[in-house]
Amino acid sequence: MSGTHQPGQSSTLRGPICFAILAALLVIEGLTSGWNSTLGILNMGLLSAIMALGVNMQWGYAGLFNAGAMGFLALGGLAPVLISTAPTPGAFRAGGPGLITAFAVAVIAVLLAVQAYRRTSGKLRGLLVALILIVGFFAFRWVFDPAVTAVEAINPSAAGNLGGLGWPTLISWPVGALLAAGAAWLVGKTALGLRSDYLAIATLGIAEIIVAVLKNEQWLDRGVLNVNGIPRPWPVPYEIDLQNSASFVAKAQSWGMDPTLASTLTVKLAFLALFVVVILLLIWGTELALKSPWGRMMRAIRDNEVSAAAMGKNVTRRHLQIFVLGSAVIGLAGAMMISLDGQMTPASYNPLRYTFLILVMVIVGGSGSNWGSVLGGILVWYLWVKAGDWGPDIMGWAASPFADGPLKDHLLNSAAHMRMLVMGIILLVVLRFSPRGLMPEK
Amino acid sequence: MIRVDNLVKSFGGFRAVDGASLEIADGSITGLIGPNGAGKSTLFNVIAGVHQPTSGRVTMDGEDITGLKPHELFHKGLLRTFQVAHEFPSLTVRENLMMVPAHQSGETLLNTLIGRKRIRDDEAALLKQADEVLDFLTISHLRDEKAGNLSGGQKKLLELGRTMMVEAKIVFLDEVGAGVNRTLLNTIGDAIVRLNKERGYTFCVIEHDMDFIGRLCDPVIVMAEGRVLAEGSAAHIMENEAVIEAYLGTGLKNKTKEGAQ
Amino acid sequence: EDIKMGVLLGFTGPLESLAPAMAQGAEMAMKEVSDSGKLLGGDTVTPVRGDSTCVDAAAATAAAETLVTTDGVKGILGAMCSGATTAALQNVAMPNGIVMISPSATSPALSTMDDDGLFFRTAPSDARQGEVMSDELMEKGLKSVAVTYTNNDYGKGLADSFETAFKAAGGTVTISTAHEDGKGDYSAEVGSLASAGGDALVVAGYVDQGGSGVLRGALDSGAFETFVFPDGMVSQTLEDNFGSEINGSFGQLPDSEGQGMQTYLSMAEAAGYDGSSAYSGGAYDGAALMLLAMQAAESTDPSVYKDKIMEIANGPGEKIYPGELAKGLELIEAGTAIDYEGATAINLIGNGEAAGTFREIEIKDDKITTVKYR
Amino acid sequence: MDVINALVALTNYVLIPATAYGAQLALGALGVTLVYSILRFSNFAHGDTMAFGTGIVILFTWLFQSWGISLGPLPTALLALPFGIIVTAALLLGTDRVVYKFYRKVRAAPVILVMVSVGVMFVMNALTRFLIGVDQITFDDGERFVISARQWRDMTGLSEPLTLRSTQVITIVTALLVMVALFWFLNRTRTGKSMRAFSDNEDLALLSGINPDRVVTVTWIITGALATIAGTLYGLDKSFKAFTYFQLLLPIFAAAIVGGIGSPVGAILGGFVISFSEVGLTYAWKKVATYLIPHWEPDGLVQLLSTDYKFAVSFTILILVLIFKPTGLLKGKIV
Amino acid sequence: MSYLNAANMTGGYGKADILHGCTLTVEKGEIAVIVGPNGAGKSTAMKAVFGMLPLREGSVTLDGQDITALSPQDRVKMGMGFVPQVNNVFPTMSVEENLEMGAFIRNDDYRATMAQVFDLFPILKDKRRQNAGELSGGQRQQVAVGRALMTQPKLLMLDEPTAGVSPIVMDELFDRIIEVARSGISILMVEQNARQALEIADKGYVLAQGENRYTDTGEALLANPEVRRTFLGG
Ligand SMILES: Nc1ncnc2c1ncn2[C@@H]1O[C@H](COP(=O)(O)OP(=O)(O)OP(=O)(O)O)[C@@H](O)[C@H]1O
Ligand SMILES: Nc1ncnc2c1ncn2[C@@H]1O[C@H](COP(=O)(O)OP(=O)(O)OP(=O)(O)O)[C@@H](O)[C@H]1O
Ligand SMILES: [Mg+2]
Ligand SMILES: [Mg+2]
Repeated sequence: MSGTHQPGQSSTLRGPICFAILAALLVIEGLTSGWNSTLGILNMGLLSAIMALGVNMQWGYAGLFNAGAMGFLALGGLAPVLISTAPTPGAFRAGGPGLITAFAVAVIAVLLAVQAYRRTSGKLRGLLVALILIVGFFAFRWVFDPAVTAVEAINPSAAGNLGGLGWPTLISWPVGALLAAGAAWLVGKTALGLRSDYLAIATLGIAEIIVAVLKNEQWLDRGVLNVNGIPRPWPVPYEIDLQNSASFVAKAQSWGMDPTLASTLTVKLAFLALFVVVILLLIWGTELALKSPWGRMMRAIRDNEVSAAAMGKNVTRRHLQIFVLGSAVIGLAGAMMISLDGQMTPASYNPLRYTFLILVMVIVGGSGSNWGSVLGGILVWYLWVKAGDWGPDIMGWAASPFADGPLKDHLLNSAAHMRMLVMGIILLVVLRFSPRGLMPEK
Repeated sequence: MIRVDNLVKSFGGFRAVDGASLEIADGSITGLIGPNGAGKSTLFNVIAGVHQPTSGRVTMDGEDITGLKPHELFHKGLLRTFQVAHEFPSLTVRENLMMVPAHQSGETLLNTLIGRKRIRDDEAALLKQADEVLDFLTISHLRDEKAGNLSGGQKKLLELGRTMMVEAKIVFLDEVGAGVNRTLLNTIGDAIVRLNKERGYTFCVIEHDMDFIGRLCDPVIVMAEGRVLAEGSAAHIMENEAVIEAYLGTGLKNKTKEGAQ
Repeated sequence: EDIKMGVLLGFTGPLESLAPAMAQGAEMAMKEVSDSGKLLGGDTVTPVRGDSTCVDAAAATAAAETLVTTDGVKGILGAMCSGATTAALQNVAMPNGIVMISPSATSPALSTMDDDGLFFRTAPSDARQGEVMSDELMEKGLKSVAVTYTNNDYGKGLADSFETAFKAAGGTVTISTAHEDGKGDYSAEVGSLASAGGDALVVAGYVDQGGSGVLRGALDSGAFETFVFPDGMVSQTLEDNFGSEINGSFGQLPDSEGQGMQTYLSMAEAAGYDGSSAYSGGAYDGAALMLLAMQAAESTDPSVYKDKIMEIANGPGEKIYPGELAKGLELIEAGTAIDYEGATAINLIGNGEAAGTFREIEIKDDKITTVKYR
Repeated sequence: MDVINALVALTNYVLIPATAYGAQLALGALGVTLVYSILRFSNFAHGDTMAFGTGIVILFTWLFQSWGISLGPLPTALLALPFGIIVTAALLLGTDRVVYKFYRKVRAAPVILVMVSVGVMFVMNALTRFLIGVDQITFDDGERFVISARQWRDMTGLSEPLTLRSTQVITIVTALLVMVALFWFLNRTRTGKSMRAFSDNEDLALLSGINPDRVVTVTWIITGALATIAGTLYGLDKSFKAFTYFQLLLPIFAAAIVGGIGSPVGAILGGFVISFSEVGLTYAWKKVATYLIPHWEPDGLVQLLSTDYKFAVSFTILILVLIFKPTGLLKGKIV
Repeated sequence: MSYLNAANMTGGYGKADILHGCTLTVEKGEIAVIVGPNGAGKSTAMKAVFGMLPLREGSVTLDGQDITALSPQDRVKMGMGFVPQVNNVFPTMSVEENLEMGAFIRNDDYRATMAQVFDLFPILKDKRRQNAGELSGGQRQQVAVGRALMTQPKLLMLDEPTAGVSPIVMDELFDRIIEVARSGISILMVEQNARQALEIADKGYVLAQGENRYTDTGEALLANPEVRRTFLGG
């Protein structure tokens, strides 16, 4: 990424202009298809922006290619399920102790293995470590499986999982960040030694694993059966309540607004407010860090690890630090997204959408630049959504010259794939005419 | 004092360093010369923790530093420059210098949020120091140029400059001279001498320019095929048959070139 | 007035190949009503498609959002998979008070979810199908089976309910393992299934997805001879691709006796698509139900016509079959009660889901043949 | 007898499938590896290139079938293959002119190119679906089996079936041939060497009079060929479905990197490591155990991990390999 | 009209010009040496001559033919060979393959030339199978020069060929360069080992801030005290 001489040098005006255009797009959206859809897009866009911020910290600041955003996102999403949903009666009594012991066993086994690896050497080492791990594994399964069966037996069609603590949703957000950070720490410890593109594949794999766990561990989050009705964070109200509250209806009408519409807008605006606060905090922090010697050191490491090390910088530690921080931010976004959707559907995490699209956002925005990520996040999400709508129109227009018949039908039926096409073309165009992103790093 | 006891470093089957033993006395400017491929850079890289030695040990003031990580060695005051310049291309020349000192207050994330004032002061000090170094190296006009755009020799200077940003015990210079204009090389030579005298830096210098070696270095260690071939004062090395035969040579055979006209 | 109706299906993603036939079904119903010119005195109906992608809750929400807010649809036919459906329902339909009828969301969880009476489905809950399947096996005297299910709420839900029912009936499930759709290679799954063994293999998957993959693997490696096919597997494709190899295997799908389906199939054929593709008929019925309910409620306001849907679907009254929507509209206008049967002999129970009559099928000399209905 | 049965079971459910699957991954990995080492970026569009190529092959297959042309016992698709390759290569070359060329000119960083390839992936993804839709297509019309379960039972009288599909054989053979050819091409021929030179040091390649455009062209043509072959064989063996090819991308990359990216042999090796770890580690040993240990019917499945985690398994393997042998099993090229 | 004539080249890498009307000429079979402080623009000038840098003004003619517009490859085909100052080898290709690449544009049998290169740089013969990236600095430099020699150019351009090579190899190299020149090949090289270089030079250029400061015969420049002090390190 360094040393590339490319067109599109950043002018100071560039950023503001881009944001102005974005705003204009959203306003047009509001006027043509209603503010609900604008706000809907904007909210998800802001979440995407937060994810992009996280990825940008890793790629933009430190040149760590994390292709596992999806995983940390999903993990963060686990927090609202475990923190803010209602507990499943009896579940913990049934399986809790078993599960805890099981994980204790697992941890002990791993620690033992590590010790064995440190202490011994040669053939013995391999055997010993393998032995410990295998024995540990079976011990784990032996305690784990019955506990799981016990939990999953409880009211399977509606619950069958441990359930949550019933705490306020806002608490679950930082917890989501912590979960992701924890995982990132483990991953980093093992995989950060690797070269950047290998790290990418490794993280890609980790993400798959995390999602696989979320999909298959019913006791944890009901797996593919999904968790629904996850409570909203304070102070976001529910539309129905608003619609049923006389005072609100009165106020709405006094503004000459249909109560239903008013209620939906209010809810979205409430979310919006929360998200904006979070984003501003994040950017404030990161900007300070970037402008400080810390940022300088990070760029140095990104430029040339060998000589950064020779200049006394502990490269691996720094990488771990930024990797964990970035993942935490992604996890935070994950938790926020779940409490926006109100449900956890592990099957919905797919790399195209939650890893590549996010990377696209970072690149389009301009890697290394925080405001760039925000811009990229909202803009790309907007396009992703709109591409879905425009697709059929474009296709219809494209197919119009053809006579009715199988060909035309075929084309019209494949209209939905226009989203991919449009998305791809847009991405290519941006990359083509501003390869360092819309708001390049200074 | 750095002490190397029959160090071996092999790549696959090939022994780049093959049982070399040598000492670098405190306060000395030790020259390290030898044919291409003698194993000098590899020796450096092993001492500086870039490569793990196959066998043998390295001690610094009696303390075993074999296989320490580069950044750990840095904190022990052991610095090195690279044969092919390793600048930070996307940082400006000035930043390249300012990032060097260790334990900068601004390098801990927490401080960037709270200890702002302190950072500002430290930065000011660093800036001043960096600019002095740049003046010293006669490249102040490039202070805001991206280091990636420097010329070959300018990058070398920058490398040396970085070692001047901290209190180093010993500095390993891998071919400072290569590609550096001779006039400038003399300035660098003076700089090295000054750092050696005033700040008491110990230097170990790999160089192929014998004038330079002759002017600066005592003692001079000659390596060949991974081992120490000879050691002693520059003058006395230059007489050494083996050294002449393996390294110095006897000058151009056909200096004048009538043939061409 | 021109009434807009949303058709929110997974046009892209793992179920992309089921969506078109369903959409065409729904749109055929709307066209029929539109052309009749009898709805609320000559209102026309225009379908608007939305892509719920089946797996991406956020995208589904966004799509539904656009349908409701931008296009101002009066009802939504969809969504496709239970996950996307739940998302659209809770995040869009309920807040905006829009009626949703899903032809294909079969997760048992949807039965108990409170929905302000806005959500219906023309597909039965998988809980029911599980029992039916178990009964069939018992009658055939197959006491031990292996189960493979597509790893989503449909597959898992079905597999679980089947396992419960089957165990209760005294059968044993040697293994119940998931397969990811769209992977292509199922050697590992087949290996495990074969190793676990059993008299038959229950393939609770999708025919143009992992389902076929596992089936193909199991057949080729000679791991199983007899297979049991739930709704996701029973379709023309199955017959075309496997016909001769799976003679003697059997299965069932939510479907109903009588002319309803036949008429619908021929109508679909005329319109140039495969009506027997899973849930296609259900889609037609879902769309028809909403429109007939509007007629009955004399209003296009969801909060009003939602209450009519059950009575239209369950009668009592004159039975209405596919292609007779015009007649249905007339009767309602004339104040005669109707009982919409549609393609799938609709009869809604609980809080608005198909009771589910099931067509039990068997593969005889390379063809899917109906054994009986239950 | 039981021992033999055990072996047969193992062969039938682990060895044969894993080998075929491995070969398919390997062929994909070869393409990825080639682009990575010559053009210096991870080409995320490769999966969809495979899908596109296969789509074309299928169209030609149908054409030939409509003409009544066939290859007897072999699938007609093999006949259509060359045409598929031509079209795909053409598409890739077109893409290069319109898209990639520019980024080479401006010396864009590899990650930019990765992003670009993601863009291309989106587009091809759509193209393929426009072209041939989203449905599952079976286009293998050749002789299905070399040995079918029934034949085997009649032949040996063993209770355990063993089958060998012709597509499996074709796949494995082709994979090996292609691998050898590619290896020879890159290391022995002048063009091949010039390609490696180009990937090593573009400027210097210029200074040596190597024509970059030619190198790039050849690279894309080969890539197109590899993608089409890989995709077609995969489609023949399983069945064609546009969506599956994107899913393949991950194991393919895993294979390429485990083997040591940039090395053709590595790609092959990696392919097999991944496939065997996927099938082997999640295999339920119940049956084998029952055969081997007399009068013991294990109540469990004797399965290390449920197949839900087969991807987890293959990726864990990947990570382990990378940690203990960072450049892959065979020393790959670091670009 | 001299064989190579690069007249008042002006240009840079974008923002500011690096070269300000710099002129370089080389006769057939002549050795021309460019010396000058770091950052003077020597490498830039070389790149400009080889067409790797857009010129705002000035022209380059080879053998009377205007090649200002030609691409580097075409210049190679016209018989120009160039050894850059940095990354001048193919790191993951063996030494032998590096040399083969040098002979890429040749269709005749180049084994003889390779043999010559090997006896010029014996160490390379031993390391022929090793990847160039694993060579020592000096060894790499030798590979680079060897590569250029393999093209058998009519004009050979070397950017600091002796940087980092041991004295003995340097002498060998210069000897060889003289021989090459005798065989009628023109040499244009940048050198920081200025004194040795100027000794064998027919013509010497002193470049500073992208301008020709002094131009004279090698001996004359060596004799010039001013030049010695400011550019050759006394
Ligand atoms: N990574 C490596 N793999 C294999 N061989 C290597 C590697 N690095 C160096 N060598 C070999 O080790 C020997 C010593 O290399 P080294 O760079 O130490 O030489 P040197 O003394 O620094 O020579 P120079 O003066 O040219 O820099 C050389 O022959 C080189 O080929
Ligand atoms: N890629 C580049 N982009 C921008 N400026 C550059 C670039 N390369 C070199 N420069 C600038 O051009 C000037 C001349 O560089 P050049 O490499 O020609 O110097 P030189 O004479 O070769 O010095 P040396 O003897 O150290 O190699 C230097 O000031 C350098 O900063
Ligand atoms: Mg060296
Ligand atoms: Mg230079």
